[in-house]
Formats: sequence, structure tokens, C-alpha cells
Amino acid sequence: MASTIRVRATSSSETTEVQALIQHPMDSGFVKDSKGEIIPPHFIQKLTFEHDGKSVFVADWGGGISKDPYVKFSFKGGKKGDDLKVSWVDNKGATDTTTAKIQ
Amino acid sequence: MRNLLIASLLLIGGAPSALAASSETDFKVAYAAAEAANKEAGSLRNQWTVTAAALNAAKKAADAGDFDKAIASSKEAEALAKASIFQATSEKEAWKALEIR
Amino acid sequence: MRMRSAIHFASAAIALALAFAAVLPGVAADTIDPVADARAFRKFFTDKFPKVKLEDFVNGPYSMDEDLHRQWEEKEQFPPYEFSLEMGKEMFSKPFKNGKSYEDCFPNRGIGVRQNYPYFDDKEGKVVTLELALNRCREANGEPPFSYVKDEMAALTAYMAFTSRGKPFDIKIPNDPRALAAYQNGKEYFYTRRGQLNFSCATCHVQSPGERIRAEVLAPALGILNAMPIYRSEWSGMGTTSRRFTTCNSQIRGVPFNPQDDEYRNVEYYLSYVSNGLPISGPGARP
Amino acid sequence: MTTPDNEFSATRRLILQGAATVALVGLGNIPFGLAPALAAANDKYPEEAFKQKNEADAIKSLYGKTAEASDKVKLDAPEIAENGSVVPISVSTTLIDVTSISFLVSENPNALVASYRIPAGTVPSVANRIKMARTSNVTVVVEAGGKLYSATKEVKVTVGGCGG
Repeated sequence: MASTIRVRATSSSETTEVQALIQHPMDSGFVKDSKGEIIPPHFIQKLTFEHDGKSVFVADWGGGISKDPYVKFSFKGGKKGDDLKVSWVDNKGATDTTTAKIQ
Repeated sequence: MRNLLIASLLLIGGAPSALAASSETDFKVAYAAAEAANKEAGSLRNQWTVTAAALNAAKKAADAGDFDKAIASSKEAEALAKASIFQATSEKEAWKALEIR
Repeated sequence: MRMRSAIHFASAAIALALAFAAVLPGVAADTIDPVADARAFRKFFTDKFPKVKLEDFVNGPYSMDEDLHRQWEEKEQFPPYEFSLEMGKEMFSKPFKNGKSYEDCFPNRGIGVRQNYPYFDDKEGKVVTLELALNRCREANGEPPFSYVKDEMAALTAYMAFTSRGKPFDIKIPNDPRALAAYQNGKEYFYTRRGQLNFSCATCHVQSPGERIRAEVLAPALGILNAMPIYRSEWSGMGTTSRRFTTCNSQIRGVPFNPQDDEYRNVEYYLSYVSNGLPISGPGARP
Repeated sequence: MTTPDNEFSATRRLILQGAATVALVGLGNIPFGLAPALAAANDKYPEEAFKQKNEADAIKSLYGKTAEASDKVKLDAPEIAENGSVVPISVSTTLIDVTSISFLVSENPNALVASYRIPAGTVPSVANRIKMARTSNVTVVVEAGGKLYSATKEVKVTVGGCGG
């Protein structure tokens, strides 16, 4: 199955800008479905970004993050061709990970 | 005078069950009229969602035996259906007023 | 004596003039002139919003409100329709069980052709929309049709729209009375009030674009279909033109028809035609 | 599947230890029931903080101290959200030694929406899209040099369309 993580990492001078869009329902547990039953909470809790073995950004998320979540940040270092490892785990223990190349 | 009084009391006394029975037929008549009007609106391709809601409410009330409510809902549905028919016929010409020329 | 006859004469003249005036617009309205309509349609909106560039009308509410425009720009950096677009691209060239694929059903293998849809099919004598053509392609190749409103159909139309991005809408009305009738029927639908709220498409998108309807800003009708299919935050998912038409109907408390009923096909034909020349910008993100 | 469980129990032990030390030290302003997890720097998921209803408790549970408004924290949020389910919010700051950035929506069922750990060398600026239940104050809290700075903006949220 294609990865649920889309990453765009572009380095310019000495900082690398990272954007990520992840396919996930991010159900908060406060929403009812069309039949009126509560949709149970199902959201990504932790999202980590690592560059040459070092964590450059960690996100702790609650149910209040939008569906198909998006995040953007930058870090000093990282050059064209480097690897950027991105992985997430949700409250049901499901996970996904991908390694993107810095452009 | 007294006999009249007793008679009317009897009438009233005996009436409710008759009334309830007849109101079921009244409901059927009212519901059929509403459905027919909504059908006509359908042929004009212009039904309203609220008409369908009123028809459902009428049926639900009737199933629960509350024929007064069922008749009221049927009447409301009929009125809404008639309004949607009027809308469709009047718009046949009225739309031109808004047209960008 | 002369005074009375003068009055007689004047009132007769006025009556005649009135009769003539009444006939005139009647005559004009009966001849169907799509070219004049399209010119008037575009002029109405460019006059109403002189500061909006012609091609920006396709961004709907985002061209009407600065605060919304910024939110849109942020979303467009990594748009929410990204997943649907990729799914559509993958599906488009994946062969059916009989080995054929969508590429065999469409001119130029389906790439960069969205701007020609909907078109008038003279064999069928009706308007054929992109969604209809996609489902007919599936059925012709022994595959079950998709729902017209979202998911797979949205993904396929998203990919086809993406391959046409920037190409101007190029809807043609052949010199065929049935095509003119379909166009006119679509126009009539667009301006006809319906539903208990008694709104027509024009009430919102011609009379009050740029204004708010609760949290949403209304899009101008010019270029309103150029971004289809759209990922609406409201639906937190993709939706096709059919989904937009049916949900609009039920919002004004009119019973919607089935997607791809004649009325919807004709109004899409009308709306696309009067937006000829404006660039395709689908798939789009919307509030 | 078992690993997450003992990870949480580890957190609970951590918090209890934290509570014990806090009780000993007797820091007055921290309500006893909300013993703070250690500074957000540890990599455990701040379960408690995300459970807090209101903003102040969430910040206390996460950082164990209160924030002061600062114009060095620039919060970018729309005036009227196009839709409560996708509200683009971002922050940038000129503060130095930033270690953590968190976003809170006071009117949401749980105030804390997101908490980002900013390792050294990462630019203290984040953009994300959040959900808002209704019109509310959106607050961003930045932990820099061990102190908390914040910025707040009201974002209006209503449903769209004519309702059906």
C-alpha cells in the first residue's frame, strides 16, 4: 500500500524546509456518524522526523488536529540528497514510516 | 329539554370512538390528498424536502394512533406540496427577470 | 373636439408602443443566442468585480475575500486533494479486467481533454459530462459504475482536470436545435427558483457573490465549475460537480434529482459554456 | 501491542515520582492533583495534558508553569475560519533557545491541540491545520530558555451554507 506520508523537504543555503501531509482520519472522538453513533477517537499521537540519526522535530498531537494532517517546519543543516526519516504512531498503535530525500 | 340534554350527552359519550374511527379515515383522506399534490410537484420536477418530512411525520403519527397530529401533518404536507407546485408554475416565466442579458 | 381626439390619438399611440415594447423582449428571449449570453455573462461579473483578474474568477470565494485567500494559499502549499489526485492518476492507467483502460475511451488517451467536457453528443441527442463518460467507459468494459458523487469518480476527474490545468474551457454548441434546447434548458434551470427557501443558483451566485452566507463567502457564477472536482473542508473529502449540485438542492430544501439527470447535465453545459475562455484549475480546495 | 501499555505506566511512575518531589518542595502554585510531567523535553506522549479540559490546566500539566504574553511570539491565524475543520495556524518567534511550541484552543473539548518539541538547530516556527469546535481564542505557547511565552488570537468559526 502506498505510504500515507507525503513529504517535501527542500534545502536552501543552510536550512532545510520540511512539509508533510499524512493520510489519516484524525477522529477526535467527539463526532457522531450519520447514524448518530460516536466515531471512536482515532488520531496520530506522535510524529517524528529524523535526519542522520538525530531527531529534528517531534510532534505530539491530540484529536484537534485536522484530518489528513499537515505540518511545516525548518531545521538548520541537511543538504540535497540527505535522507529524512518520518514516522508516526496513532492511539490504536498503528504506525507508518517513510524515508524521503532532501531536494 | 332534559331528553335533549341526555341525548346530546349520549352523543358526545358515544362519539369519541366514532370520532377516532372517522379521524382515521379523515387521516387517510388528508394523507392521500397530500401525496397526490406532492406527486404532481414531482411531475413538475419541483418537490420540496420539507413536504416529504411532513408526510413522514404524518405517517409516523398515524402509526402511533395520534390521528389529530397525523391529520395536521398531512394538511401541512399538502400545503407545502401546493406551494411547490405554485413555485414551479410561476417560475416558468418568472426566471427570465433574473437572466443576465 | 380636437382636444378629445388628440387624447384618443395619444393614448392609442402609447398603447401601441407598449404593445410593441412588450413584444420586443419576448422576441429577443425566444431566439437562443449562446454567444451573446456568454459575452453578457462575462461582462456582468467583470463589471461587478473590476479588480478581479478574469482568470482569477475560477478561484471562487478565494477571489472575493482577502482573509479567505490567505487561508487558501496556505492550503495550496500541500493541498488536501493530493491523495485523491494520486489515486486518480494510478487508477487511470490501471487496466480493467479486459485489459483496456480509461485511456482507450478518451481522445488523446484522456490527457488534457477535461476542458472539452461536457459536450453535446449528437448520436444520443443529449449532453454528456465527464463523469458520465467515465462511467460509460467502465460499463463498456464490463466494470461496475462508480458513485457519481465522490471517492473513485472524484479521483478520476481530479486527475483528468489536473492534466488540463491552465487550458481554457472550450465548450462547443453544435448547430443542432437539440443542443440549443439543452443549453436553454440548462439556463432556465440556473435561473429558476426552487426549494422552500425559494432560491435559484442565480440568487446566490449572480445576485450576491462575494457576500457571506453564514461562514461561507459565495462564489461568482463565472468560472464556478473550473475547479471541479473539489476537496471541501465542509465535507472533509472530495466531491464532484454532481455532489455540489445535489447538496445545493437539499440545502435550499428542494428534493435533488439523481446525479446526471438531464437537468444537471444541461445546467453544467450552460455554466461551462458561459465560462469558456477561463482556465481549468481543478482539482480545487474549497471551504 | 503491549509496549504502549507499560510506556504509559512508566509515565505514571514518572508523574508519581514528580508528584512526590513536588509535594516535598511544596511549590504552592501547582494544584496538587496536577503534578506536572517533567519538562516536555522527555519523549513521553503527554497523555495527561491532552486530557485537560481547559487551557490553564493543560499548560500546567505540560510545562508545570504559567506563560506570559510576549510580542516576540508571532501567531498567524485567520480572522474568520473558512471552516472549523481545517484552520491554518502558524507561529514564528525571535526568542532564542526555544525547546517547545504548543497550540491550544480554549473552546475545544480538550484545549491542547498540539505540542511540538524543537531540538537545538531547529527553527522555532511551525505551521499546521487544526480543528476548532466554535469561535474561540487560539493560544500558542513557546518554551524558551526554560520560560513560557504566549500569544493569543480570536478566530471566528461558524457553519457555512444555508443549512438545508
